[in-house]
Amino acid sequence: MRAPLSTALAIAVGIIVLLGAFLPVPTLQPIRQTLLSWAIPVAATAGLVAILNLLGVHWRKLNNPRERDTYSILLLLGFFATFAAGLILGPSNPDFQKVVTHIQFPIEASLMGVLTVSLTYASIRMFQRRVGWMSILFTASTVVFLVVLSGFLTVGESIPLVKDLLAALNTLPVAGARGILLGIALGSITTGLRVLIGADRPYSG
Amino acid sequence: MSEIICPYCGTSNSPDADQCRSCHKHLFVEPSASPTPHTSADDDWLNSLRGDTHPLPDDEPAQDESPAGSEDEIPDWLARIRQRTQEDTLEQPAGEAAEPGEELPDWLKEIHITDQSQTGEDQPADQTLDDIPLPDWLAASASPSQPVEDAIPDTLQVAAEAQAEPALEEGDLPDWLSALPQPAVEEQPGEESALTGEEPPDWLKTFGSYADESTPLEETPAAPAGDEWLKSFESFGEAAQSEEEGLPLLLPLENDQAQSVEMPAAEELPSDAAQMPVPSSEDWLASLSAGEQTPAPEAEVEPSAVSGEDWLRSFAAYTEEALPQADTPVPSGEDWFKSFEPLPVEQELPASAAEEELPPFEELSVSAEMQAEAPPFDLPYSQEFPPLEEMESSAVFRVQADESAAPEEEADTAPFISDDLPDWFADDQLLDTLHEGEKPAAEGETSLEPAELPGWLQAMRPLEAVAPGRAGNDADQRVETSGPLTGYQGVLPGEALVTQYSKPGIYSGRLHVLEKQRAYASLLENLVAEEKIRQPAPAERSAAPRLLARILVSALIVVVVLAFLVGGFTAVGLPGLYAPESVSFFNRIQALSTSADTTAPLLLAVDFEPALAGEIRTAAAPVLEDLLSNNIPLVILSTNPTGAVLAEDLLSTISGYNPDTVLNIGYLPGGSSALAALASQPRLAAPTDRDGGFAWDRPFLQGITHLSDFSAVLLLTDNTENSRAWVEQVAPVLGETPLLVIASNQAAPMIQPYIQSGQVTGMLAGLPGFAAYQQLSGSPSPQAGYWDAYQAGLMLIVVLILLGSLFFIGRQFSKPKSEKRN
Amino acid sequence: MIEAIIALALILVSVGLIFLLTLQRGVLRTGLRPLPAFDRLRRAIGLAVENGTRIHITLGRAGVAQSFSASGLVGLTTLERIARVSSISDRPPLATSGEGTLAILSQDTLRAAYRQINQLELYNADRARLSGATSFSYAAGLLPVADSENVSTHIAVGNFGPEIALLLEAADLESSFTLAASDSLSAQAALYPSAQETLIGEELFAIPAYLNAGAVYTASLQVQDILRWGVVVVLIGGAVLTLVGVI
Amino acid sequence: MDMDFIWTAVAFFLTLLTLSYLLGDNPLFRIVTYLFIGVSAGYVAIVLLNQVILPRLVAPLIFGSPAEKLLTLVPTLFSLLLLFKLFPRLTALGNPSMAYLVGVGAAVIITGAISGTLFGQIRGTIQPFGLSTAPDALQASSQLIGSVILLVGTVSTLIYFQFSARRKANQQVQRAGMIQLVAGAGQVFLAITLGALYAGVLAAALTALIERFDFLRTALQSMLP
Repeated sequence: MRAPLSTALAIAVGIIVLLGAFLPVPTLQPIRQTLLSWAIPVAATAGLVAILNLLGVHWRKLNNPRERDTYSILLLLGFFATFAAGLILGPSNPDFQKVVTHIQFPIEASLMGVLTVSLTYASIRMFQRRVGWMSILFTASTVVFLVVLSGFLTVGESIPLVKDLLAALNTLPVAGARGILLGIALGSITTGLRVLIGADRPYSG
Repeated sequence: MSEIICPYCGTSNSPDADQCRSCHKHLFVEPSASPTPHTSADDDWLNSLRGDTHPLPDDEPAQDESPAGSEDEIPDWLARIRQRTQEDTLEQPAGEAAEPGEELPDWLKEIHITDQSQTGEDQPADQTLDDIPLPDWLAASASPSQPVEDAIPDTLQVAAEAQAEPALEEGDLPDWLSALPQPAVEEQPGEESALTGEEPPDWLKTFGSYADESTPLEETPAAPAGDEWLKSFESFGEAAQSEEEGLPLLLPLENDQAQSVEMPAAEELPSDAAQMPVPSSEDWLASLSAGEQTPAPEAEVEPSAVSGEDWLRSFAAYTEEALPQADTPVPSGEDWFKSFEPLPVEQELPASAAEEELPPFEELSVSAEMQAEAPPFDLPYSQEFPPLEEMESSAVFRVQADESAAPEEEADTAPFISDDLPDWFADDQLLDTLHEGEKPAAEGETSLEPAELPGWLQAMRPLEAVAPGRAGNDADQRVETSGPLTGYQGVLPGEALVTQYSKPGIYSGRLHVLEKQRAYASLLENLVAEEKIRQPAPAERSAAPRLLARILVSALIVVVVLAFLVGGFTAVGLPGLYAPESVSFFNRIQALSTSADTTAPLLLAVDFEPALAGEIRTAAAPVLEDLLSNNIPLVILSTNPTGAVLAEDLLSTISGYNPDTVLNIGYLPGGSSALAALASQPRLAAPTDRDGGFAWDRPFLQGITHLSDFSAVLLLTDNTENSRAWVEQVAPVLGETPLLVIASNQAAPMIQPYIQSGQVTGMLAGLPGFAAYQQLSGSPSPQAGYWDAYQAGLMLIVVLILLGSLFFIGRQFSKPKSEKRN
Repeated sequence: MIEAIIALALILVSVGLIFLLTLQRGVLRTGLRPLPAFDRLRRAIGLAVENGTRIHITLGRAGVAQSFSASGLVGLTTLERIARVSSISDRPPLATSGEGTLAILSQDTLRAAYRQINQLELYNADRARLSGATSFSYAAGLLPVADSENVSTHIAVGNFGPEIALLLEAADLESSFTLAASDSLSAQAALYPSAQETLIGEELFAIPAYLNAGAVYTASLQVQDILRWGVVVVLIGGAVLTLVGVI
Repeated sequence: MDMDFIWTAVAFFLTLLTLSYLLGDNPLFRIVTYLFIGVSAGYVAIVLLNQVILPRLVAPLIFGSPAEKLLTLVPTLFSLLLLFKLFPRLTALGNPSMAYLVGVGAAVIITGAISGTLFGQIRGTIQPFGLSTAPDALQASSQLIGSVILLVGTVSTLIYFQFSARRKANQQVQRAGMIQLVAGAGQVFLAITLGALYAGVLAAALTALIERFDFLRTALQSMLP
């Protein structure tokens, strides 16, 4: 078997944390807590390692004569500038926080705004790809709920039965969402169990 | 023959190609390939041979040979040949040539020994300890009168020895493949030396018989031809019913060179024909249609070498009948020539042969006959279905094996039919030839009565004493159940087996092109064609129109939004109806802000990305204002790195913000495991504030040990997963503490189920929720323009989606079905 | 307390069933219902290998230690499967992710896949990379992949937000094949019209089984079905009992 | 003021350049994209260092009590092992750390799915059937109708996903007719749900767009004299 040590570790840790959540054994609780709290800095280190990896990739892209990606220099510059500023000023420094409020926020919010067009256009073109009654139903539902969200129906209480209509309308997606949630929960359970029985070993590189 | 499969690398080549385009080896040696070397090499080689040759010693010399022998010594003529062949075969990769030398299957070594001794008879007797098998072999050839029956027991014994070998060989398949050219090497010199070496006419006759048995090797096409042959058979109609009728048809095709090439081939014909005439006829048909030619000089070689009157007589007598087969020896000539290529490497061989255990010298020397049978007999067994080229070479020995060891075949074949047959075997020509080999035989036996033997064939009778007849009888007894070898035997006598093994490259190429490969090729073509047909589907939608349409949509949305945002247009107005969750949210907040006990802090879980900060900040501002105005302590905690900053930025914009009543724990890494930890032990999970100081010593946190001690948990979230994580991990431990959510519109529908299930107490969703809260709290109307632009924008999107959808649906239905499918 | 017992029982039963159905494949004489999306995926993979173009798998932005990281794990299995299938391609697959642990795991997965087919030399750590550290920088980092890395097939399996639609739109402009599956519902909604093939909700967890990743995946899918019916029974039974006032 | 002006200008131009993607991909947008990835990575790295690594690993190891040091030793070891992931040859040394994370993650997945979603949703579906809470018959009946719709929707959606199916004689794998029927209903609910979610996403995106335009407007006003 690949990576026996790692597999044993994953299974052991997983079972302890799992049992700690359900078994009312007092000794298990603190162990579970400790294991959970240990995971956090380790995950953070993994994040740092991955970021270093990202930088490495773009550094190589920059120096790759065959498919040189000159934009990568901007990425590297952006990173090192931010990182240096963070080291010098500290993360809670108001000036450093401008990185979030005046660089990330504008860009991300704008990307989200761009998504308006992307999604609108995608739903228009959907029928170019596939025409099925589910697509038609999907579009109809989209349109209806856009109208609901726009608040046209809720303007004043003048329109009769609107309240009941809205209540019914709001129930429908809940039903489907619940079904999907339950299904995803079932899938998550089996997926998690596959890890706990050592069938899935993504860590066995 | 649309293509020729390279026997070395399996690449398909155009029919007119003489070299494989991938491995650059000769598909078959044509005069065009390298004419001069052929002629010169042949002649010189022959001269040298003649020069070197002395009357071949009978059994005696063979037995007298002394053990002390230097394997490295090479006959000078052989050396000369090497030089030439090296020059001739430059394209032969050195590495490839070297390979065989390194590790050769035993049988190969034996053959080589044979070759050594055969070709080097002039050398001092003391030279060849390892050559023992050969002199015996020659002796055997020298005493044809020796009844085969005598040989059988010995052959039995040797066969028994041979049993071990397949297992031993199975490992070295690659070596076999690399050693392919070798066998050819061994065979021809063997013959030559025999030819040149022995004068006595009786011997010559028997040699003739050997020649016969060896020449059929070149006729492999016959058996493998299976189906093809059947076709040709039917196509010929009556012509194919008997040789006589068949041959005239074939006559026009023969070429003089081929005709003159090898009478042995002609002589052998009867015995061959007796067993399976039609295949053999078909074989040369096939080879003829390939339009292959033999270098004339090479063709002359053997007849001249074999200087026997009856030879010539038979030649004179049977030229006509021989024609059909006449061309088949040609390849043998080629093989023979080709076979010299690897020689240079083989000087080690005797050495390696010496290392391996040979039968004790006495045993060998005692019975020349046995040994005569032995090496040949070994070969077929010691190799587990070697590649065709290989078999071709070993076939000369195989013949005898089949003759004498016929009874053992059943038992002996068993080991060969192992599951771990080499890959090349599994799907390669050989397997096919094995199976196909049966058909012609079956056909042949039924269609041709022994009585129908043509006159010239009768003349060959004596030969039958040595060979095929008996094998044929054995064949009758055998059942075609125990695997490939039986496939041969049940169908054909020795010759049949023998004929499996020659001219693989050209032949297999044709056979497969005609049958399977063409089918596969066409299949593949269809597949590829299908792909090709479908390719255009995406291709036909070029990006340009899509870009234009997208830009158009963008322009429309931007214009409308700006018009309502900046232009001051007003839409319908604010909602008068509120979602129940918004109402319960409002009620909870009111309850909190008006409650007497304001010491219990509120946990503000900030979990939104900057992307949706705009929406959430807008919705959360009035709520936070209400909370702060009542001095409710806030503990800010974020499950994403930017949340804390955004929250602080948001709070700083709100009037009544007092940093003393706000603790910003900051980023809580670890996702839902962190939330799980937080749910059970907040102090352990989030010990410090975002400046690194200890968080829980604040006065308003004194009484807080669990999340349920908070007055409420207010979650600002923009995505369904984090809200799920919060609800799943945190809600269970909250008890009476309400979980309130301010969510982006995109997350709201997914939080609905949790509201229904009571895990979430109340929610404000996006701008509508914000508007509702504003209305409920009776505070001033939302930011001017936002709500109008929002409503207008949504309406525009609705219209666009409806129009676009209708357009494309209409186009889909107007399309013909075929297009739809693509 | 009762819930804890039920939960433990559920877990034990599920584990037992997974083992049973993995070892005794014939127990349930059922097959998997056809999902057209997988036919198209297989064809796309085949085409990519044939044309020597790249297959891009993006695994989302949910860290493995998160409760909604199941989709990420499924994505990793998919990656391993596809890495094996397309190992003969001129261009090995490319894996991107939006979270550190996932990025490292994708590297491990690729490495494991190549090691198992004895082609470790094909492994290149740059082919399994973090494309961005936050949700939107992750999505933004995917945009260049769509048009600069000679990708013909994009497979988005994991947890992401609607921002993934940006990648799909860019891929659509390149006329690449896109298959998307996510456990995030808002993402699913955004993907449904954007991707050429969308796996809705639970279908995400069926990917390994439909890609013949192994018996255990088929088994766990069957267990999923068994649990599903259990849930259905509990729902209906509970509803009836509540209605008549027993509960 | 001056700094604020500069920052506002930066935000303004970044917004403008990003919105240029409305007209399709272009170099300006590329510039912003790469810059954005770099900056956000830098920020995340700083946050991870300052708010996770330092307080949870370094600080306890240096200033912590022996017990704390002992407790911190394990995650420190795991973290150090992870660093080997940076070196292709030694990458396998980091596997135990990843295994640890995956193990914890698996447990958290199962816990969340069972106690959070499974139980929560089942309870949420069943509870409305308790009509005793309804004030009057009319309320009760409407509540019952709503609950039944919810139940049907949930169940049919669940069944829609059913993967196992019987093999027909013609080797076709197909679900039983009844299940097909229910699955059809489930598909209807699915389509409605996805449509609702899609509308929500569109609304959120539109709100963001509006907010950006509003920002552009205010920024322009503040920057222009």
